[in-house]
Amino acid sequence: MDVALATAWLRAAAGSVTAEADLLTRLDAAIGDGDHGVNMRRGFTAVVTVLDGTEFTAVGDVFVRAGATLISKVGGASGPLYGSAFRAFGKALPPGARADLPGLAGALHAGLEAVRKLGGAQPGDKTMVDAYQPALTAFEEAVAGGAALPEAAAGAARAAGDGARATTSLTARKGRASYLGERSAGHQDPGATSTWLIFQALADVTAP
Amino acid sequence: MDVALATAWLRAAAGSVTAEADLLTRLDAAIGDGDHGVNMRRGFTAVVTVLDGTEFTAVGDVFVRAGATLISKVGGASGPLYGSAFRAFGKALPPGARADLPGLAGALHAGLEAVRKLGGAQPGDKTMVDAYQPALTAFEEAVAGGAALPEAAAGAARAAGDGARATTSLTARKGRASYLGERSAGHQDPGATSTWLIFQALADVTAP
Amino acid sequence: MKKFINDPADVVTEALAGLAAAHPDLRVDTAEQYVARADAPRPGKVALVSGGGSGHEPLHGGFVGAGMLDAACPGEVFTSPVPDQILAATKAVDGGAGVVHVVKNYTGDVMNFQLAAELAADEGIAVETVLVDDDVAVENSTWTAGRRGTGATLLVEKIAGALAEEGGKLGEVAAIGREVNAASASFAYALTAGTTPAAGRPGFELPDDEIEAGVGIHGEPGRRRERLRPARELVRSALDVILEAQPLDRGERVIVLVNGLGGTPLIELYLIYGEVATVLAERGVEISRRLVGNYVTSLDMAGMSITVTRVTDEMIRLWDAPVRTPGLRWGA
Amino acid sequence: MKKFINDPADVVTEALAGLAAAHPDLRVDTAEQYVARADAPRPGKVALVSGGGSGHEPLHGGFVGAGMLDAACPGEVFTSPVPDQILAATKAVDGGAGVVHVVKNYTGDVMNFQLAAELAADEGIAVETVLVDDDVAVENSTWTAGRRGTGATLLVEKIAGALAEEGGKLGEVAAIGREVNAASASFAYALTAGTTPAAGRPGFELPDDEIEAGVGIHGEPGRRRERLRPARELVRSALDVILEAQPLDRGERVIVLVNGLGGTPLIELYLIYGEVATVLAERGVEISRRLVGNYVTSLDMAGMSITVTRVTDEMIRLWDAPVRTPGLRWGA
Ligand SMILES: Nc1ncnc2c1ncn2[C@@H]1O[C@H](COP(=O)(O)OP(=O)(O)O)[C@@H](O)[C@H]1O
Ligand SMILES: Nc1ncnc2c1ncn2[C@@H]1O[C@H](COP(=O)(O)OP(=O)(O)O)[C@@H](O)[C@H]1O
Ligand SMILES: [Mg+2]
Ligand SMILES: [Mg+2]
Ligand SMILES: [Mg+2]
Ligand SMILES: [Mg+2]
Repeated sequence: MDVALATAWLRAAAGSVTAEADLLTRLDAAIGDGDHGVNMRRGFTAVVTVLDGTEFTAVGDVFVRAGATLISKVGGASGPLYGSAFRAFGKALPPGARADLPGLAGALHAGLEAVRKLGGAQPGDKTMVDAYQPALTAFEEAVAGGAALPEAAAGAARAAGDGARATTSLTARKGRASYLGERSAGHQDPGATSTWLIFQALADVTAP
Repeated sequence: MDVALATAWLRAAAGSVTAEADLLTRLDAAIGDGDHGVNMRRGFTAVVTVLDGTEFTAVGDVFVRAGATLISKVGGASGPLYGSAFRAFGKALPPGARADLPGLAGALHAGLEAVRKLGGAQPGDKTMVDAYQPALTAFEEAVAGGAALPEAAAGAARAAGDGARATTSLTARKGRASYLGERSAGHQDPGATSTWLIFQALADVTAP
Repeated sequence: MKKFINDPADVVTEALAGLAAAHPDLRVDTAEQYVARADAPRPGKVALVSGGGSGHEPLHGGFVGAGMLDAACPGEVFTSPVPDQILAATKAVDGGAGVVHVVKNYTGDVMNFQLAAELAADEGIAVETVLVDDDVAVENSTWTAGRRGTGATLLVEKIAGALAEEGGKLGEVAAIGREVNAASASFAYALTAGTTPAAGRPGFELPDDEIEAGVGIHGEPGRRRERLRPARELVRSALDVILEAQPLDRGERVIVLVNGLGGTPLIELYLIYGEVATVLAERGVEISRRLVGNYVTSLDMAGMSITVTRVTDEMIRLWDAPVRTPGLRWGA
Repeated sequence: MKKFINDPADVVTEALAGLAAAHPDLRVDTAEQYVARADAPRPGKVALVSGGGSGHEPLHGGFVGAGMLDAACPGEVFTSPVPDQILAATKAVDGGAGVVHVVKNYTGDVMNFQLAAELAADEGIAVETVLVDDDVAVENSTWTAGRRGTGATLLVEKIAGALAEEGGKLGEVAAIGREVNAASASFAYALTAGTTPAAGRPGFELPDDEIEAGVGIHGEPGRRRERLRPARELVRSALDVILEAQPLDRGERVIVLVNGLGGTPLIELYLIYGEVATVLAERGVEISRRLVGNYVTSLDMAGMSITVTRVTDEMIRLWDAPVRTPGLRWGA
């Protein structure tokens, strides 16, 4: 992954969370406070503005800046979580203009660790972790199996989507949805859904 | 009219405004503040309680007490207006246990005068006057024509009903409905409607 | 209808019981149905009594206390109080210096207060009536019951109440009350109608993109129905009507009340106040004091009114004087 | 959606502009998006900073002023503020004696305040965090994000703010804030959901005879849906939950907050307070102080919460101390 691909990914993610803002908000209205779509749109719009105004030489910097921007602009639970994830992801990438596949896998792992450290969520708690964790596993397995980036990204996106859909039956134990107790079951988690959109954006921009 | 008929009339009026409280309130909601039915029910329920607890010897006293009770219990515009009307009506009745037809006609006239003096409404202003005035005229004409009470009361009730219905096309110039300006046209006046109910109650209790 | 009540018939008395329990400074007579300062009557002090239908809280019961009203008479919801109530309150707070009745201009309120004032006069109490009729959505002509009393009532009660507190005479207290009213103009918009406990349904129904312009505080529809427009435009339209009725020269000073009708959140009221401040600044009018909140309400109606009162130094001084009531409090 | 706004995206900034125009005592930084006392920083005084999503007004911006908060950071509607904002406010009001962050226990608020506190520490500012988690509708277990912060926030800010005003040290101010929180329990019912400007439709839909029990202040549904019952029964149920979480012996003293969620009229809130007073009197609990009104709201949600805080002499003394903010004012 080089700087061009990195910015293309984030722009695609921005387009996707903007296009799906209503869906994310509706999912959040059901078990949260109905702002996830607006939050993500605001954050990624700011990210695009930063990308427009900045020349990057190191690929990691793209994500570090994106993460910092999300932390500054989003608020809520998702701002610090996604912001920390992207920052950790960017910092874990090898220095320089390009990252190879194992480097990407390692950085994705660091991103998830940041989310888990800040939010304390376990898989099964009905959060973005439930999309991120399977996506990471799929990505790592694909890389281990010798796949190229398009294939690994496609597998990660598929796994994220499956993971997001699987949150529907879960009872939330983190975030606002946990206040609903068992009433949270039956609804798909908004954060897991936006995580899927972000992985899908990577799959889209790398697709041959 | 004797004390028994006087109390019967007021009880019938009480029954009728109670039965039609929803209608009166709905009419008032359209062009006023939606309390006329509740006001009338509260007032006449109190009148019945007073009647239950009092022995009357003079027929006029029945109405003076009823009027005072309405003033004390109703509030709003209709409380002082109906209260003053009944008080004036009672005071204008000849002293003693019974009133004859010309005495009744004169007292009805005094009642209307009280309403007009307190409220300042003219016929055509879309108020209770638009039911009361034609009812009075019909009653007076019937009496002048030699009719007995049942017939005079029936004529007055018919005229009050026609007058109440005719308020629909009027634009209000008194009371809350006047705030609506031309938007008040197209709705029947609640106070004119309750005036009709009261005249109808007299027709019902005197009907042969 | 969804309300936190027990029986619709008991709402007013039960709310009064709650008010009594909450405010030891107040004496609530639940039999006669009035709210008075616990320290009334205050010998030699002109007393202020107001009242009107319930459903406009904190008006009037929430404005009873030092520096404002001596007593308030709450009627049934949206129904003016009865003369007995007003007379009882008037007698309870009369300190021998006379009583000012602050009456909002509605047919029912005017007639019931008038009957009470006559009865009080019979008992030797000097009563002056200050009629409040600030709502310029209604034309003041022989074709209507006249302008309604709305937001300016708060200003009349505060400013006249302060003068009474510092020893003003009956005529003076009534006079400044009338001056404040004459210097005030108000206009309101409603987004939804309120629901009275007795009726159980909203006073009117509005489509999702329409509002009522020139509404009162009793759930009656307004002068006309309009499209919902941005707050900025609504404020300009309201101020056009207000300033036509009450022209203001550059450099004149005003008190502004941006008042919620009960169901409109504070965030919107502050947004509106920002627009009002912008427009008045353009016109060179100085906002000396202001109040933003739900003060003269119409149950749960979503809506707001703007009141502009041209003020003198004396009015500002009296506005700033200490007040200690459940609904308005400063300096004490 | 019917609201007095211009563009949903501008509601928070435009409302802040209105707040700034309305309150010369406050300094509103619209770029950094915080509200501070105009006289901040006050050298040697511990500063209190709070914040959270917008839509809960007067919380928090309306509680900035002498005797309460030094600054508030409003986020977007129902969205916690960002660390930059919190850091800017913290730096703006730090008078060298340290800063207390009053944080309602929501995942987003906790994380954003935590990031800000770390950044402030990097700049040499001593920050203590008081976490408010009084809402006993949520069980405090590893299975949830923990109890939410609701009505008790007002009590924490008032009482800790008073101690800071009279010279309390950083540790003392934080300690009394934590004590107040630990002594508080709240429970809420909603009749309708509020509508955020961005979403444009209510957070949830309720049939005409159903309510949400145990709701928060962000439009999220509650623990369960119930039939609408008389206010008397709802109050008893709420107090049962509150007193189970926070048992009170006969003779103990409390401050009670009967809080409207934004769309519930005052007449209902007083009716509810009357019921609360009756139940607590039966249990021999003494209500030393109380507050009835819309203080910790959820936009236009029709609903109410009850907060009961067990108090000491010291807490009552600090509660009674002068406060001068747009939303809460007495003795000044
Ligand atoms: N502790 C946590 N760990 C991981 N993800 C979380 C946590 N808490 C919340 N989330 C995620 O954040 C999403 C909600 O984000 P958003 O609506 O933007 O913030 P808020 O809940 O503050 O309104 C949830 O759907 C969930 O996926
Ligand atoms: N000035 C007036 N003269 C005669 N009748 C009037 C006058 N003002 C109002 N009314 C009558 O009173 C009725 C309304 O009564 P009600 O609803 O009980 O009182 P309010 O208008 O105070 O709520 C109107 O329908 C009208 O008939
Ligand atoms: Mg959310
Ligand atoms: Mg009426
Ligand atoms: Mg009425
Ligand atoms: Mg949020």
